[in-house]
This record gives sequence, structure tokens and C-alpha cells, in this order.
Amino acid sequence: MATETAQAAGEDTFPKLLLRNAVKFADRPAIREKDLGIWQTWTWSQVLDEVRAFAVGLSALGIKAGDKVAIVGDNRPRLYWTMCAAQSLGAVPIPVYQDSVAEEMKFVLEHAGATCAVVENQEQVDKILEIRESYKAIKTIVYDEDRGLKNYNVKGLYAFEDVQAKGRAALSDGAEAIWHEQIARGQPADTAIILYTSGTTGKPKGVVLTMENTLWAARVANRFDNLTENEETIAYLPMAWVGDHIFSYAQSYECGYCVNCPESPETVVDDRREIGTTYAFAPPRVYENLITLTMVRMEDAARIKRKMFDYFLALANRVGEKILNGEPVGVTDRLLYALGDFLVYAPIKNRFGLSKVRVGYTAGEAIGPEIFRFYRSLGINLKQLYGQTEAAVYITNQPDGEIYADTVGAPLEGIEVKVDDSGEVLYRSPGVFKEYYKNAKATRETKTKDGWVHSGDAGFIDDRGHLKIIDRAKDVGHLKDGTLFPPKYIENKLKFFPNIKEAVAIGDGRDYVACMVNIDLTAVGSWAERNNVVYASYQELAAHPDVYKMVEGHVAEVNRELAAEERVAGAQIQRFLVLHKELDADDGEITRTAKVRRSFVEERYKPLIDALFNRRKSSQHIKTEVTFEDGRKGAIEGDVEIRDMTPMPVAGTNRIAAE
Amino acid sequence: MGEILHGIFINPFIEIAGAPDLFVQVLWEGFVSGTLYALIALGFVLIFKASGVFNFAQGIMVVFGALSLVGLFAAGVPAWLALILCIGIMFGLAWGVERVVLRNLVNQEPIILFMATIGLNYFLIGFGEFIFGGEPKTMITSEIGLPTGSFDFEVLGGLVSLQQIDVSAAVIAGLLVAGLAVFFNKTRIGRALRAVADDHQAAMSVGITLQQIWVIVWFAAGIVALTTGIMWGARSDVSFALSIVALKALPVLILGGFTSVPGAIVGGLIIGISEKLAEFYWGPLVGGSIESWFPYFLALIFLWFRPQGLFGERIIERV
Amino acid sequence: MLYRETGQFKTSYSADQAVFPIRQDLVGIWLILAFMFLVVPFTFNDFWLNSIMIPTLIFALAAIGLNILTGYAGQLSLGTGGFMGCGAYACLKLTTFFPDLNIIIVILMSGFFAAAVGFIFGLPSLRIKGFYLAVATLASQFFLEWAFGRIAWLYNYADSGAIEVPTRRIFDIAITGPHASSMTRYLVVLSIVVVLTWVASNLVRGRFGRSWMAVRDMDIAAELIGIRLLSTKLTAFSISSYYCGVAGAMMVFLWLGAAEVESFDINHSFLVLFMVIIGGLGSLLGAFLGAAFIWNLPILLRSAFGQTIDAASVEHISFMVVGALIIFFLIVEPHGFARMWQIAKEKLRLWPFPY
Amino acid sequence: MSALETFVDAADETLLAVEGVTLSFGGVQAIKDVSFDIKKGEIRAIIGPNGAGKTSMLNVINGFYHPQKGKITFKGNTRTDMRPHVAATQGISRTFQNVALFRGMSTLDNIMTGRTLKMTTNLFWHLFRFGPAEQEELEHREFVERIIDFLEIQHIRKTPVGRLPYGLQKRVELGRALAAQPDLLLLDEPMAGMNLEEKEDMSRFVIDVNDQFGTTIALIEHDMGVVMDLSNRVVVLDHGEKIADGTPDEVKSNQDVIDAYLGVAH
Repeated sequence: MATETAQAAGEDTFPKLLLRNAVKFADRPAIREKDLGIWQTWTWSQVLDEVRAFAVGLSALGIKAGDKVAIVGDNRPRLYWTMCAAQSLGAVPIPVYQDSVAEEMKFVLEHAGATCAVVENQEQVDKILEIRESYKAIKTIVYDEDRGLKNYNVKGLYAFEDVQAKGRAALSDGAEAIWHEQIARGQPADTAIILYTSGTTGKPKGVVLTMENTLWAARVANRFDNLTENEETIAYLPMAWVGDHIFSYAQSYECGYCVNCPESPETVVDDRREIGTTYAFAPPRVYENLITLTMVRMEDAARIKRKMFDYFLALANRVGEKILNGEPVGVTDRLLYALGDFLVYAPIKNRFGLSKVRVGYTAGEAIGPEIFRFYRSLGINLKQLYGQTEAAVYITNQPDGEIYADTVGAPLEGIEVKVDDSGEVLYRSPGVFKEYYKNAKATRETKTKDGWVHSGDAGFIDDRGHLKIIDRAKDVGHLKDGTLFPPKYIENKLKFFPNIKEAVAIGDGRDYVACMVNIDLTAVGSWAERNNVVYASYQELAAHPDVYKMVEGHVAEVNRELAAEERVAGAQIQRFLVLHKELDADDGEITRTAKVRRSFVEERYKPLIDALFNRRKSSQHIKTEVTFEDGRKGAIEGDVEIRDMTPMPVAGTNRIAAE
Repeated sequence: MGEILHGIFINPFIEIAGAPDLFVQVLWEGFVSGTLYALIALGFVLIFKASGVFNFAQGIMVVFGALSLVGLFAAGVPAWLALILCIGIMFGLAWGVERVVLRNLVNQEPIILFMATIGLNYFLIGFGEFIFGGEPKTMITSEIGLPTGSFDFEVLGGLVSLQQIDVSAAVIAGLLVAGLAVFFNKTRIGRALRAVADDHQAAMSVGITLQQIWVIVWFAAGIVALTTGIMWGARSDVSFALSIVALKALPVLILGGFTSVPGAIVGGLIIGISEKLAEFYWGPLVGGSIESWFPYFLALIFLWFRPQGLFGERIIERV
Repeated sequence: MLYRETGQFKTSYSADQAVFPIRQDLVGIWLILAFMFLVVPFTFNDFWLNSIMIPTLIFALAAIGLNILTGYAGQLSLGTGGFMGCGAYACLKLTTFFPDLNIIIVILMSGFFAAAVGFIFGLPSLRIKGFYLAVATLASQFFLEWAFGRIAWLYNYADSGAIEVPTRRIFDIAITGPHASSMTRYLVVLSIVVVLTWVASNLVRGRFGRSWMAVRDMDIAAELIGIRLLSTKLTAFSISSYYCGVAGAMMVFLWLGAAEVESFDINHSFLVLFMVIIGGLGSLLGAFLGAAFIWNLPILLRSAFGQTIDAASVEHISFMVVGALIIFFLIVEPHGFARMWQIAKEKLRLWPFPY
Repeated sequence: MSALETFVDAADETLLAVEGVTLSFGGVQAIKDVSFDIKKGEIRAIIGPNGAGKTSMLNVINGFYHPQKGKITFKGNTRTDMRPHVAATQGISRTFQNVALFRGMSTLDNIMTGRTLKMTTNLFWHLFRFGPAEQEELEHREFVERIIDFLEIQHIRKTPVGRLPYGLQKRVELGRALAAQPDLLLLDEPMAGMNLEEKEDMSRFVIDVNDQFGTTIALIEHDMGVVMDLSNRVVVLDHGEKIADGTPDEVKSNQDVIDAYLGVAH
């Protein structure tokens, strides 16, 4: 019903919301960017001015309703404005992952039928020009940063400010009224955006979300956490990812909060600290990295400091979460926690720029329960949500006061969730996408006639009404003897160790579970430095006997945990190896959002996997082709050692259920 | 105006012509203080050459040496034994300086080392006064076998008086320099010391550590300081006021260059003689006591024309 | 640990370039100022004001002066005592000629005479560098000492050969002379020092400060990017001497009440140089820390040993201790207290992480 | 590359002409009767074996050394020698073979120092950092920030340069030279001691500077590959004498150069 009132007030599209915000929050900051050393700020009324000029300019360049406008680049104000500008003309913005190579990008552009691209800089312009050689439909290219582009003599290439100048000229000739009419014509059912999901298999699919979808999601989420125009968020995740689109665009437009763009990808942590975000959103990987960073740095701290740190972390682990949840805690513990807050918790939060966080979310992938608890025990209100691009993010969220590390929360108001017989989770809501662009077959496969969407995830709803996700539906497997084998569950346990960056567990249809591990070069490198272990490359470090010994310890620890849980006790890791190279997005081994492409990896490292399941082999030679940053190809080869593990005895019967 | 110019440029010569014996006497006085300046500068050059340290405490080492000698004697130690003990003290000082200061400040910027020697300077003042008391003392000149009294000469119609102690000062200074020259040129350690100024590696190849060299150099400088202290003390009192006078070693060094032993000697004599002449002939024009600043101005004027000093090489700046 | 910087972001260059860009620092400095202005004058007794607060502040100002020259512009000077004397004698002459002129203005004006003298003795710095330059400043030191003692006009032909400070009033409150209360003099000194410190911080943060540091760090490169060496060095000499001059004037008029040549001798030059080195070259904060340390250490020693040993011995011990401490600090942290504070602050900002 | 070609066409105006310059120290002749010119907008390389007099040549151009014979014409003004800061005022700035940064200052302050020439507000305003002084500082800060942005060194903006790795120091030094908005930029072995990646970065910056600001660049470089890629024209010195002058291709095939340089130095 919130939606209905809003529609009545004419707030049913983003351009209309912009017009509202420019009045309602006229002098409040809408977006900031750290540029030239300071935070440049635009208020909502200034944003309106910028968007209007650019939209009218685009219009003058011939962009019209129904056109597709590709957006490529890091998170920058002008690229966000482009979204709204395109929408105001009835065109559809298509954000594209900025680090995709030309070939990947070409697929998206061609599939979407983009005729215009608004890009960040020379690097992207070059890519688009390369694509244009074979895909000639791109008529207009607009760039934000002119560096290196001064002498490009290319047809249809414009600087952002030149397009705006065109727009401003047209505005003074009365184009404003036309623009407002165009906005007024916008309907909730209009396509707001097409987001291409990177997809763990196959070619990307374009998820078509309407204005109504995204706006509904934004409203629900804003109400759910009582967000106001006073929030500060930082936009640092790819603009092509649905999370960023909803958090940094839709929700901001809906409730008027300020979005901050970092100076460069390297300075995000510093920039986040400067801004002091109040509403945070990050995939588990970011949180994992912060913990890794914390632990690695503390390893180098003085002994007394480390002791103090460990003591207070243990204390936080014991009582921190209870205090956050408002449960009863003894006076001594409360006092100690307060001391810990002064000495450890608050400073850590300060270093990571999380001091002011009111609500923080993690999503995209299951977060290790230990990682999740770590943040909550420090007093950060970190919550999990379960979402998908197809749902305009939101499916379930953890409500305050009902945070359980092992669930992803309850369905939000207006969302229905059910689990079918095969164990797959299905959902239905007003945020559910319209279709896969130009892919009716996939749409049919995913979305039922009555609006239910197959999530592709296996899970169940527990007696508290919360959803639990075990794994990708198709990834949960069974060993030959029928024992349950949830790979991600095992991998996440491994990945909690700062030394382990990535893990791939294999066991479906096999005799036992085996595992391939990527060490974390930062953490292990720092360990190597302290222990005078000399190494020249990742490969050399990974093969070091001491490193193996360390990983062996971690695997044994995971086995111990698995052994304690009846349902997965049989899925203990019996053999493992440390991979000779890092899994890399450039090689297609992980996605741009850093998810492992399981089938691809299994194919690529077949010799290693075969050896893992051949008890007689204690090492295996392998040669792997790699792609360097600049696109050149090369190969890494060497022998990879395989270690056997002795499974832990399965503990007594009365066990805590698997988390 | 004319009067002033006359006072500066003409009158002195009239006076010299009028009383040549006075002129010779002044020259002699200048020569003797010059010798002492030269000796202080010499100790300084030794250290600077070998360790690059601008040793501000050289002046205090002079006082400290003399004070130890007088103090030990006053405490009942026989003069000859006191002298030997003093040499031991100077060695201890050199060893201590290397141990405490130099070793810990190796590779620091020159100004830091310079500051450290000022700290050493203060420490020695406090230490010396604490042990031996702050009041001025008389040097035990005759007890250690130095002559007193004077030679009087009839020169150019007047009487020139040379204190015997001054004469022996000059002689001993000469012997000291000669001894050092022999030490540096003829002995193995001496050659190593010379090498260290150019190349630390070369020095170490002779089989002496850098630390040892520092001790030796500071000890050598300490011996020079002790000698200077005895001579100076015999002429006036032994007191820490001398440390201010010792600053005159600076203009001497400017003239002679920081690394040149002959430069130190020549520079010392120039400064000594010129300041006495200036004081005697120009001082009265402005109320006297100009020898407190005259050497510095002289050095400044000199520097303006030859920034690298008398014996220094021309500096070619590179980028 | 105490620094919580989350949420402190700058939207303008002036905010980014502020003296205290971190809010906690800004709050801290205001608290200190409030304490100095509102608490100290009314709670500290005469001994504290006269023997500790006033001289510490005055020497801090002199140390700022020397720091501008040596710490920022890299020109070693041993002539601080002389420049302080210039200020003091100029102040005496000015207040003799203009007895009705506001004494604070007189004190501030007397610095200009020191600046002029500093300018002249800075001229050789064009050709002379490093330790050689120290000789030029020694020349000024000894020449000025000589002049202060020999030229009777400078001390108004007083029989004692010393400066005798006349009583001067503002709004009928005695500021100088025997009738001035410690509190009044403290407040005047504090105000002047605070204002001049602020001015110094403006200078060192801006074009002039950068040029000085450029000349200090690499004079050839500085010249090749268009910095005029002579004028840069001469500004440093003049401004440095101005500060020393004002400090000297305050020393005589607002603290000692009378002074002879010995008040400006070479030992004072060294004293201030120690303050600068121990405090930290190239840091205004260091000037205060160094002055507080070097000035108060002997007082502390005296009160520690005062009862058991005679005064002379305490004097000697304090010499030893100061000397030893200088060496100690140079070994521990050659860049002085300011660097220690900087490191500590850095640690506090990074806490609990070591980096 | 297309960018470069446009400039070669456009550049025909002589920015700097060196005529018959001879320089010696004591008895050693560093440069013997060398003449060449630099055209507006081009990248001009000066190459030659060690001790060929390349750095001395740069030192003569920016007034640090005073030649015994010969004259230099810059922007139409002919001179035999001048003070370095005068050269800077006229629009010549440079970087150094061994990084000559102000080690005690931050990246930002180092580059700000490069703008000293453009700052005119007098001492009085600076005392109170008020009015014009504050205004000036802020304006120049913004300009400097553009350079920082251009050179991609935002993350080290406030780091003391002494703590930076060599490659970044070189970049900061380039920034300091650029801050003066020179007409002629002299780069003394900008890529010496760098790894391949850093060299590529630096080459890109050199091209971008030339491209973006139209700055004329004279460059000493050892790496022949870099020289061939970057420069429009090359002058080759050997033992203080000019032995060749022309486009990279011409120079590469010149027999004297092959004998004197390629055969000897590498």
C-alpha cells in the first residue's frame, strides 16, 4: 500500500523522485565524490541540474525512448546521473562490469542492442571503439574523463560536459518543458534497468527490472531499517551488480540519502573511514578480507598488545552479541566489555570506518558464521539478507532482534517464500523481474506462470520462520555411499582461516571428499616474512612444506568441526592439495564477483582432481595456461603435492544441528 | 670619516715604525696564542678527518685534561703519576665516547653528531666541575718540569720579553705535530687512519675495525688536548672560561679547512697573530676587546672569497 | 585509541589544510589554551609563574625563531643569544624615546631591529653553507656581545652597565617594571607567544615554509625550480631573528626585569639550540616541548637534590644530566620530542594495529 | 600514436636553439661545439654513451652550468648563460637523474613547491594566511591536485616522499616539474632504475604530458626502445660532440651511432 500512495503522489519512477528530491531535499547532499583530494558534493537540486542538462543533451544527440544506454566505469557521480538521465528519456541504462574484456562487453552490448555508451575514461573508450569495429550500432560514446582523449578524432565521441553544454543550450531554448513531459509520461511498468548477471555458467542473462520492481524493493528495504535522508553510504561495488544498483541508486533516490564515491578502488577503506558510512553493504568477501587484515596485522603487534587483543576478542565472542541483542549480561562482563570497547572494539571499527554503521548487510554468498559473529560481537549491527538480481535483491532479511548466524532471515513484507519438494527455494514478490531480456526460454525455466521464481538455491524454512540456505541446489551432492555433501558449507569453513583465500571441495558421486585450496598471499606472505621463508612466487610459496603443514592443520580443524555434526560428519576432507596458482577472474576461474566457477575449475584442473581421488598418487604434474593483466597468455606448470588426512572419529549422537 | 680611515689604515703603520719593539712583542704574543689555537684546531681536524664528526667538545677536552691534572695533584697524587693518569683518563674518555656516543649514532646526519658533541661538552663541564670544583685553578707548571721565567731581548731599540713557558709551548707544539706526522706516515695504524678518511673498506682491510680507529683518533685528539691544556693553563688559569676561547678554533678551521693538518697550523698562526695585531692597533679606536670577534670576521671575509678554505679543493656542484 | 576519525571528511581545501585537521586535535588545543588562559593565572603561585611558565614560554618563542632558521630553512645558527639581545636593547631604546607608547607594541617593534641585524648577518649565507655558516653566526654573536658591553648608549649609560626596566602601564595596570604582577606579565607573555606561534604556523604551512624546507632539503633542486636562494634564506634569517628579538625583549621586560650582557651570551645560543634539537627540528610543537624540557629539567633536579647537596653541586649535576640527556635523546630519537609525539600519535591513530 | 603524428605536423616553430655550445671543467671538455634545436611540441631525445655530456647539456640549458662558448635561444631570447631560477621563470623545468626531491616534505608539498614561481602574494598576507594568501594557496592546491590525479598518485598525497619507493619518487618529481607549467620540460633519465611495468607507466605519462598539455619535452634516456617509441627526433652525443641528429629511424641506421653508441654502451 505504500506503493499506492507513492504512485498517487507521482513518485513512481526515478526521474519523478529526482524532481521530488530536488524540492524536498534541495540543499541536502545527494552524492559526493572524493576527487582532487577533497569530497566534492552535489545537493539534490544540483543533481537535478546536472541530470537535466545531460538528459537533454543526450536527447539532442538522438537518444530516445526505448534506446539502450550502456554504462561502463567505476562508481562515479556522472555515471549514476546517466542512469537517471536515460530513464528520464524513456531509455534503458545497461551498466556493464567495467573490468570485463572487450569480448565479454561486446556480448552484453550486442545482446542488449545498445546504441549509446557512457563510459568513464580512455581505457573504456578504447574498448568500446574496438567493439564498434564489429558491432556498428553504437553511435554515441560519451566519456567522463578526458585524459588522453584530447586528440581522438572519432565520430560520435563526446565529453560528458560537452553533452551537458548541448543540453543547457537546448534548455534555454525551451527544452525543459518537453523534458518534464517526458518524465511525466514515465510509467511504473517501464523497464528501469537491465542487469546482466555474471552467471556461474554460460553466457550472461539480462535481467529486466521495471520501475515498479526496483522502487518497490527500495521502499521495502528503506522502511524495514527505518532509513532516512541522513544516511551515508559508500558506492564501491560494481555498478552492474544489482546490490549496488539498489543500494546506491534506487534506495538513495527513494529516501534521499547521500551516496559517496571513493577516490579510487585502492582507497576505499580510507574513504569509508572519512565518510563514516551509516548504512553499509558488502559481500562476505569484503568482511573476510577485513578480518584477515586484522589478524595479519595483529600478528605483528607487540606481545602484550596481542594478549590484550586476544583477551577482549574472546570476551566479545562470549558476551558481545548478547549485549548487541539486548540480552541479559552480568555487570562485570558489561564493564569489561566497555573497557574492551575503549581499547579494542571501537578502535577497530574506527580503522575500518564502521564506527557509525547503524545497519550493515552482507549478501551475495553465505557468510561464515564465525565471520558474521565476529562483527556482531564487536557491536556492529551486521545482518544477513538473501537476495537475487531476479528479485531486485530482497527476498529475506534479518529483522533486528532476530539475528541468527545460521539463517538469512525472514521474508520481507510482501514477499512469499516456499520450498519445493526437491528442496529448492522459490519466491514471489512485486520486486520480481519482468523477464530475461530476449531469452524467453530462460524466463520460462525460472519464472512460473503465477509469478514464482526458482532461486536455484537449496534450503529450508526453520521453525522460527527463517530461511536457511545450504548451497546452490545443483551443487549439493552426495558421496557414493549416499552421505550428504554440501561443498560450499565445507569451503566456507576453510575460508574462515585467514591463510586460506579460496577452497574448492569435490565429492559428489565420489568415494570421499577432497579439496583444493588457494592460500591467501597477504596472510601467508606475512607469515613467511616473519618465519624467514623465502619465496619468489605464489607457486613457490604454495608448494612450501611449511605452508602445507599449516594448511593441513586447518583442514584437520575443519574435519574436527564436521565430525561434530551428524549430518555432515561423513563429508570430512580426506585428501587435499594447495593449488599452484591463484584462481583468477581473468582466466575465467572465478566470476567478476569472485564466485568460483565450479564446473570450469573442475574441468580445468582435471588431472589434479583425478590424482586427488587416486590414493596411490602423492603428487601430480600440471601445466595451466594463464592470462596476464595486459591480455598476454602464458603458462604455469609444476608438481602439486597431495596430502592424506585421517578422518576424525564421529562424536556422540546428541549433536547440534548443522549450521 | 677621514679620521677613522686614518686610524684604521695609516696610524698603525706610524705606530709600528715608531715602536718596532712593541710590534715584535705583539707578534710574539700572537704567535703563542696562535700556537694554542692551532693545537685545538689540530685535535679537531684529527677527529673530523677520521670520523666526520664536528667535535664541538674539543675545547672542553682541553680544559678537562688540564683540570684532571691539577685536580689529581691537589688530591695528593705525585705530578708524574698524575700526568700518566691523565693520559689514561683521556684514553678512557675516547673509549667512552666511542662506546656510548659514536657507536649509537653511526650513520646519523652530521648535525646530529655535532649536537651530540655539544651534549658531551656539557657533560664534561658538569662532570669536571662536580669532581674538581668550579673555581679557577693554577697549573702545576714547575712540578711537571716546565720552565718559568722569561727571556728578555734587546730588539730594535726596545725590550722584548719572551716567557719561557711560551717558548716551550711552541717547542712542544712543534714536537707534537712532528710526532703526529711520524705516527700518521710511518706506522701501520697511522696509515690505516689516513686511509679511513678516504675509504672505510680500505681501513678495515688493514685489520682494524672502525670502532678501534675511532678510539685511537679520539685518544690522539685527547693527548693533543691535554698538552694544549697544560700549556694554556700555565699561561693563565685552568677554568672553563677557556671553552669560549676555544671556539676560536672555528675561524682557524675555516681558514685552514676542516681536514688539513698543515691548514690548522697555518690558520691558527694567522688568527692568533692577526687578532693580537688588530687588538693592539685597531682596538683602541672602538674601545678595545675586539679580539673577541675579530677572528670570526676575518674568517668570514676570507670565506666570501674562498668558500672551500685555504687548503680545500674547489667544490664543483653536481646534479 | 583516542583518535576516532570516522566521519571526519573534508569538503574544501581550507578544511583539509587547517592546522589541526583532526577534530580531536582541535579540541585538544582549545582545552590547552583554555587551561593556560583561564586556569593557570589564577591557580599557579608566583614561583610557578615566574620561574617556570614565563621563562618556558619566552624560550619557546626563541626556539620557534631558531627553528624557523635551522629546522625549517636548514641554516645552522649559533647566534640566537645575540639576536635576543638586539631585541632587548632595541626595546629599551624604544621605550626611552617613546615612553608613552604601548609597551606591547614596543616589544613587538623591537623584534624588527633584531630582524634587521639578522638580515645583515644572513647575507653570507649565499656563499657559505653548513658548519661554515655557523661561523658567520658566531661572528654576529661575539660582535653583538661586544657591542652590548662596549656601547654605553645602548644601555642608557647606566652605571651598572645593565638594562634597567622602567615601569610601563596599560590602562593603569603595570605591565613591566617592579610593580607588574606575575599574573599580568604571564598573560602578556602568553598572548604574544600564542599569536606569534599562530603566525609562524601560517608561515611554515604556506609558500614561505615550503621554500625554506626546499632549500633545506636540496638547495640545488630548489634553485632549479625557481626558488631564489638568497631571498629565501634572508627571509628566514629576518623572521627568525624577529622572533628571537621579541623573545629577548620579553625576557628582559616581562621576566628578568634587568639584564646584562651575560644574559645574551653564547651559552644562551646553545641553550636555545638544545631546545630546538631536543624538541625536534622543523616542528613548532617541538619548540614548546624542547623549551619546557631544557628549561625545567635543572629546576626539577634542584628540587630533587636541593636539600641534600649544595647549590654549586646541583648546578654541576644538572649540567651533566642535561649533557647526558642530550646524547641519550639523540640516540633514542634524533628527531626529538616532536617526532616522538608524531610517532605516538600515529600509533594512537592506528591502534590497535601496529601499522 | 596517432596523437604523436598530429604534433609532428603541427610543430615547426623552434622553441629552443643551442648553437656552438662548449663547456669545460678545468681541463676537461664536457661539451664541444654542440648545436641542435628543439621544436615546439615535440619530444626530443638526447642519447649517447656514459660520459657523453648529456646531463651537462641539460645543465647548460637550464642555467646551472655556464658554457664558455656558444649561445642559447629560448623563446626568441638569446643568451650565453643565466641563473637557474631565471631559466625556471622563463618556462624551463626539469627532473634529475638521481631523484632530487625534498625528502622531508610530503608528495603534496613537493609538488606545491613546484608552483612557487606562480605564487606572488607577499609576506604580509602569509603571516595571517588571510585574504589573497589563503586564496592563492587554495587555488594552487587545486591545480596541484589535478597533477596528482593525472599522475595517479592520490594514495600517497600526504606521505613524506622519503618513504616512497623509487618509481613513485620519480613520478612525484615529474609532478613537481609539471607544476611549474613549463614550456620546456627536461627529463634526465626518467626511467632509470625502473622495472618494465614502471617504465611503461612512465612512458605513458610522458606521452600524456606532451599530448594533454602540449609541453615540449627534452629527454635523456638509455633505453633505446623507449627512445624510439617516444621521441620525434633524436640527437646523439659522444664524448661531448654531436655525432647524429634526426628521426629515430635515421639515427638507428647511422653508422657513427652504431659504432659509438650501440656497439659500446650495450
